[in-house]
Amino acid sequence: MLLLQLLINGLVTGCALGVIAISFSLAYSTTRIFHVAHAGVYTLAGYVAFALAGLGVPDMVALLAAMAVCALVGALIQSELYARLARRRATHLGVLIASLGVLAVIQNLLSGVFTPNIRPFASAWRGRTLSFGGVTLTQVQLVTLVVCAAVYPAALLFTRRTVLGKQIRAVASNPFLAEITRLEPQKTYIIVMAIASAMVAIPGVLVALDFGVQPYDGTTVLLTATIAVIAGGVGSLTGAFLMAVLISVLQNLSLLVISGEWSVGVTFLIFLIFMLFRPRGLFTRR
Amino acid sequence: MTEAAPYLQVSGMSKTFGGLKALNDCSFAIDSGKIICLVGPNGAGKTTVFNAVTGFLRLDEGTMTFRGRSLNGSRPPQVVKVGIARTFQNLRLFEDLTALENVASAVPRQFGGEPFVALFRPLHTARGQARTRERAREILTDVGLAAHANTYVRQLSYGEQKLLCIARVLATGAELLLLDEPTSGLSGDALEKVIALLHRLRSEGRSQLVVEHNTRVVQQIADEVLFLHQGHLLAQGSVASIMADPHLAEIYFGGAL
Amino acid sequence: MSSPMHHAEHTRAVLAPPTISTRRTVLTLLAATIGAGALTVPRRASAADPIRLGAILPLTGPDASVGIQQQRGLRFGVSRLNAAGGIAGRPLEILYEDDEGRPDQAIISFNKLVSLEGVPLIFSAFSGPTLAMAPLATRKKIVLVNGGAQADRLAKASPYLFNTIPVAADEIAVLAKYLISNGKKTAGILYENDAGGSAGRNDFRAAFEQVGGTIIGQEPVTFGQTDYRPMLLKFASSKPDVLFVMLSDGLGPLADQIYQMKPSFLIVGTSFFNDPALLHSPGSNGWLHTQVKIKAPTAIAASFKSMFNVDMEFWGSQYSNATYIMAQAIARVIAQKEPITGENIRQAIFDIKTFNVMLPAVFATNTAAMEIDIARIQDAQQHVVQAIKLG
Amino acid sequence: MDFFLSYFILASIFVIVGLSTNLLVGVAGIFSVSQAAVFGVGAYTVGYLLSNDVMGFLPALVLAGALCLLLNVLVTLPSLRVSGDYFVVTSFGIQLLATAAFTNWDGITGGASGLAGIPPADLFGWSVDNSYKTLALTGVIMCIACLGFALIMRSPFGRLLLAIREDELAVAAAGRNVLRAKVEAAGLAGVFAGVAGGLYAVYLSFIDPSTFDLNASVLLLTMVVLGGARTLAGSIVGPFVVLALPQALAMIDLPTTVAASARQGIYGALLIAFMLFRPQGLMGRRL
Repeated sequence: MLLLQLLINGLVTGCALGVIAISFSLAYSTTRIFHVAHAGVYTLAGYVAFALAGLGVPDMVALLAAMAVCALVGALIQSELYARLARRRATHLGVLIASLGVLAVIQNLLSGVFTPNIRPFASAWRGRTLSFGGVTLTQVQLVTLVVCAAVYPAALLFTRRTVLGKQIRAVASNPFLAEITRLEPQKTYIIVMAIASAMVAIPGVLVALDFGVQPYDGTTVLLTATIAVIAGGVGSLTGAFLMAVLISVLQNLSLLVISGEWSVGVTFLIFLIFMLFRPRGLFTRR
Repeated sequence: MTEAAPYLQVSGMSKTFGGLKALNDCSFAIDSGKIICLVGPNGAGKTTVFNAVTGFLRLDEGTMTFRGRSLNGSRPPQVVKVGIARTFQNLRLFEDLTALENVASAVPRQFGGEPFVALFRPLHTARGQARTRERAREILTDVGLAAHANTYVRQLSYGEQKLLCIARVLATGAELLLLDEPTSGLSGDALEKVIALLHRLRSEGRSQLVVEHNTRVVQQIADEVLFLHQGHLLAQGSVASIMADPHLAEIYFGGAL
Repeated sequence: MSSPMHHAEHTRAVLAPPTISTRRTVLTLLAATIGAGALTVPRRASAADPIRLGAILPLTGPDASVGIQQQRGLRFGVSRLNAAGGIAGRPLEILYEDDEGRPDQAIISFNKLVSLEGVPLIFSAFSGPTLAMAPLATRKKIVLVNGGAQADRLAKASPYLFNTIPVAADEIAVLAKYLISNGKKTAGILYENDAGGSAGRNDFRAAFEQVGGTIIGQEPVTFGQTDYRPMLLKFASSKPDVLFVMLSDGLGPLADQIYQMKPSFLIVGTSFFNDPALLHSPGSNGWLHTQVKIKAPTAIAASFKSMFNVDMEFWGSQYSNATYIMAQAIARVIAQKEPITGENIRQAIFDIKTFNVMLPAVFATNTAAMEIDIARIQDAQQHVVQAIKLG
Repeated sequence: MDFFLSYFILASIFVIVGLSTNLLVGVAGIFSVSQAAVFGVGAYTVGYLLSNDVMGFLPALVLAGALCLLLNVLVTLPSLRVSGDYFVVTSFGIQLLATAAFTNWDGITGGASGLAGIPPADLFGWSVDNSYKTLALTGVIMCIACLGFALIMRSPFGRLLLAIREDELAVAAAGRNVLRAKVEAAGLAGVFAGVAGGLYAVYLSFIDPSTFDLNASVLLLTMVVLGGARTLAGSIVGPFVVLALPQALAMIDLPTTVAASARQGIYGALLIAFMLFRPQGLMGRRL
C-alpha cells in the first residue's frame, strides 16, 4: 500500500515537474537560451494567483490570470532582454548570466512584496481528500494530476498539428534558414517564450495551492526539470515529460531504500549515468 | 616510387549520417608534391573526406594510410603530428587573438605550453615564446601578412583572413595541406595572391589537397582532379580529361550547360 | 564554442584594453565603495545620544523568512522601550546588518559594527554566523546575543555569547521524559538538514534512548522544502508512537499535509511549534510540544499585532525579550556610572542574573534557563499540560 | 580598522578564488557553477587537518591544493564529453552533491553545524593569530597567485586556453591537445581554489556547508562578471567590488522590511545591466 501511495504521489509531483520540463524544453530547443529565469516565472505564477485569491478571486480564475501575466512577462524577457542581447552579440555565457540576473530580480521582488515566508492559500477546498482503494489524494493533487497530464498531449498536438507549432519547430530546427524564408525567428521566439511561460504558470499555481508560496524554491525545481529535459533528449517533449515523471517517482520510491539525505544524489546520479551512456538523451534518434 | 608506400591512400571509405550516405565506398590515392583538387557538386562528400582523414570523424568502414601508416582511429592532433593539417571552409580563426597569435597557436613543440613550465620556468618560457613568435612572424611574412601581425582577426579583410588560415596550417609544419575552399568568396587581387601562394608552396614541396568550386581556379592550380559524386569517387585524372568529360559536366552543372 | 562568423564589428572596442580613463573611473568607484562604510564616524557619547547596538541577521537569502521575523522582534522591543523613555533617558537604536546567513559576511558586518560604529553589543541569529563571530566576540569583548538558535555548541562558544533561549537539548530532555511517562515508546524524527535541525535530531535521539525509548527512523528535509508527503508516508508505514519534528520553517504546510493524511502517530516538537501558520492549520490539533515560556503578556502581543499587522510569533517574542533583557543590563551599567562596554554589560547580566522583564529568564550560565512547559495544541490554542518551573 | 582589515583579508582570499573561476570560466570557457564546492573542499581539508592536529598549516595547505587539483579535474571531466548547457546542468548537480556531502558526512565535516574552532595558521612556529598577520599571509599568497595568473596568461599555455575557449575544433586542427590543456587548466584552477579555501578556514575559524553552496558559486561568478573576464585587473577588482557592494548598497535608504530584498534584487539587476551594457566587466574582457 505504501508503495502504491508513494507511486501515486510521485506521479502527481512528476506530472507537475513534467509540465515545467516541457515548457523549458520548448523555450530552450527553440531559442537555445538556457532560460534560468524560467524558475522566476514559475514562482511568479504562484504569487499572482496568491494575491488574486487574497482579493477573493476564485482559484481557477486566478490560475488563468497567472497564466496571462506570466505569458506577458515571458514575452517581455525575450523581447526586452534576450533579443537585445542577441543584437549586441552577447555570448551564450553572457545570456545565461543575464538570465540568472532576471531570476534574482523576480525572486527578491516577490520576497520584498510578499515577505520571504511560506504562505499558504486560504481556500478551504485544497485540504479535502479523496480515497480510491486505499490511495488518498487531496483535491489539489487530483487537479494537478489531471491538468498537468492533459497539458502534455495538448503541447504535443500544438507543436505537431497547428501552423504556429510547425512554424516554431521550423525555427527551432534551423533559425538561419527560417530567417531566409521570412519566418522571423525573433518574433517566433517571443511567441514561444509567452507560451512556455503560460505553460509553466500552470504547475506554478497548482503546486503553490498545494504547498503555499515561497520566493526562493524555484531554482532547485527548475534544475530537476532541466535534468529531465537533457536526460529525455533535448527537443523531445515526450522525453522531457516522461523523464520528469520517472525522476519524481524514483525520488519518492528511493525513500523506501535509502534515507532522504541523498535524494539530490539520486536525481543527479540518474543524470550522470545518462551523460555517460546516452549523452543525447533517451528519446532522440542517433 | 614503385616500392615506396603510397603517399595518401584511402580505400572503401563509407560514412552514413542518419540514413544519408555521405561517403559510399570512396577510394583514391594521391602522390606527394602535387596540388590535387577535390571537386564535385554540393553534398558530394568533399568535406566529409577532409573530416575523416584529419581525424574529426570516425568512419563506418574503410582504411586510410599516409606514407604507409594507418590514420584510422587517429585523433586530430595525432594526424597533425604525422604531417597532415587542414583548414576549414568557415575559417575558424581565433577572433579574439591577433594574426600573430593565431599562427603561433599552431607552432608545434612550444616551450611553456604546460602550466608547470609556464609557472616555474618563466624565463625559459619567455625565451621559447620569443622563438615561437619569431617562427610565426616568418610564416606571416611568407604569406604576405607581416604588416598585420598585431591586428585582431576581425579587423582583417576577408582575403587576409583566408591567407591567415593558410599561414596557420603552415605553422603546424605539416607536409600535406588539406585546404577547404581557400579561394571561395575572393576575387581580383586577393584571389591572385592565394593562387600564387599555393603555387609557391608546391614549389617548396608541400603537397595540397584542395576543395575547389571555381573551375577557373582548378585549371590554374590543379595537377590532378578527383571528382566526387554522392560520396563516391567518379573519376580521377588531369584537369583537361575531367573537364572534357560531358557526363561529369552534366553532373556538376546539373545539366545547365 | 563560438562560431567565428557570428561576431560583429562593434565588439572591437571591447577587445581593446581598458583605457586609462575607464581605469581611473573604476578605481575611484572602488575607493568610493570601500570608503562608503567609513562615512559614519563614531561620535563621543553624551547623555542624550542614543545607545547604539548592532544586529546581524539574515535579511536576504534562504534564511530571510526567519531573519525578518527576528528583526520585527527587535524593532518592536526598541520602539516600546523608547516609547517608555528609553534606557535611563537615552533612546535605544539598533543598527541592522544583513549577513545573508553567511558566516563570512557576518564577520565583515561584525567588524564594521564594532570598529566603525563602536557598538558594545550585537544581536545575532542562526548557529553558523553566530559560531563564526564567537571567537571575535571573545577577542573584542563584545557581547553577542543569540535569541533564537538552539545548537548545543552555542552554550560554550564564547564567554561573551549569551543565549536568551535555552539550548534545544534542555527542551528535548523534558519532552523525552514526558513522552516515556505517557507510554510513548517509539519515535520517528523529521528534521531540517541544517545546524539546528541535526543538533535537535541528535539531542532527541540521545534523550529518548536514555529514558528507554526507541528511534525507528529519521528523515531530513532541506530548508524551505514543503512536500513532506513521501517522508510522512514512510513514517506512517513504520507506525511509531510519535513523530518528533525539528523544523524552523514550513510547519504550516506540514500541518496541512498531516491533516490530509491523518496518520496514527502523534506529532511532537519544541518551541518552534509556536508558528501561527501551524497553529491556524486544523492539522495541528492534538500536537504536543515543549515550550520555553514565550507567550508574551496579552497587552504586548496585541501591541505587536497592531504595529506589524501580524501575530507575535516565536521569533518576534524571543527577540523582543532579548531586547528587554539587554536593555535592563545596560540600564544597570549606566546606573553604576560605568561606560557601556561589552565587558560591563556582560558583568551586569550575571549580576542581575534573574530577569523578569517580558519572559522570565535566569542566567546562571551564558545560556538562559527558562520555564519549560509541555503544551497541547487545540483549535489554534496552546494548553499547558505540564509546567516545569524554574529552579 | 578591523572592518577594513577583515574586508581586505576576505577580498584577498576571494581574489584567489576569483582567479580560479576566471581561469576556468573566463579563460578556458568551461562554464562551471561548482567552484564554491572545490573552494569548500579546500577549506574542509585544512579545517579538518588543523582541528585534529594531523599536520601543520603549510603541509595542510599543500594537501588541500593537491586534493582540489584532483577534484577539479574530476568534476571538469564531464565538460570534455558534454558541451555547453549540458555541462552547466552537470555542474549545478555537482554543486548540489557537494553540499549534500558537506552536510551529511558528519565525521569529517561536522555535518550541517560545521567545523568550529579551527586553530589559526602557523608558519614555522609563528602563529598567524591577529588580523594584521593574517592580512600579510593572505596578501602574500594573493600576490603569488596573481603572479602565477599573469605568467600563465602570458605563456603559450595561456594563449592555448584562449584559443580553446573560442574554437576547440580549430585548436585540434592546429595539432594541439585540447583535452590535456583543459585538464591542466582545471587542475590549476583547483589548486587556486583549494589554497583559498584553506586560508578562508583558518581566517574565519569556522566553516559550514552554507558557505560553499550554490549561492556562493553564483557569487563567485558575479565577481568574474563585474570585474571582467581574462584579465588580472578584472580578477582583482571583481571580488573587491562585490564584497564592498553590500556596504555601499546599505547606504540607500529604504524601509527595513524591503531593503534586504531590494539589495539582492539590485545584484540581479547589476548582472543584467553588465551583460547588456558592459559585458567586459569593469576592467576585463567580454565574457
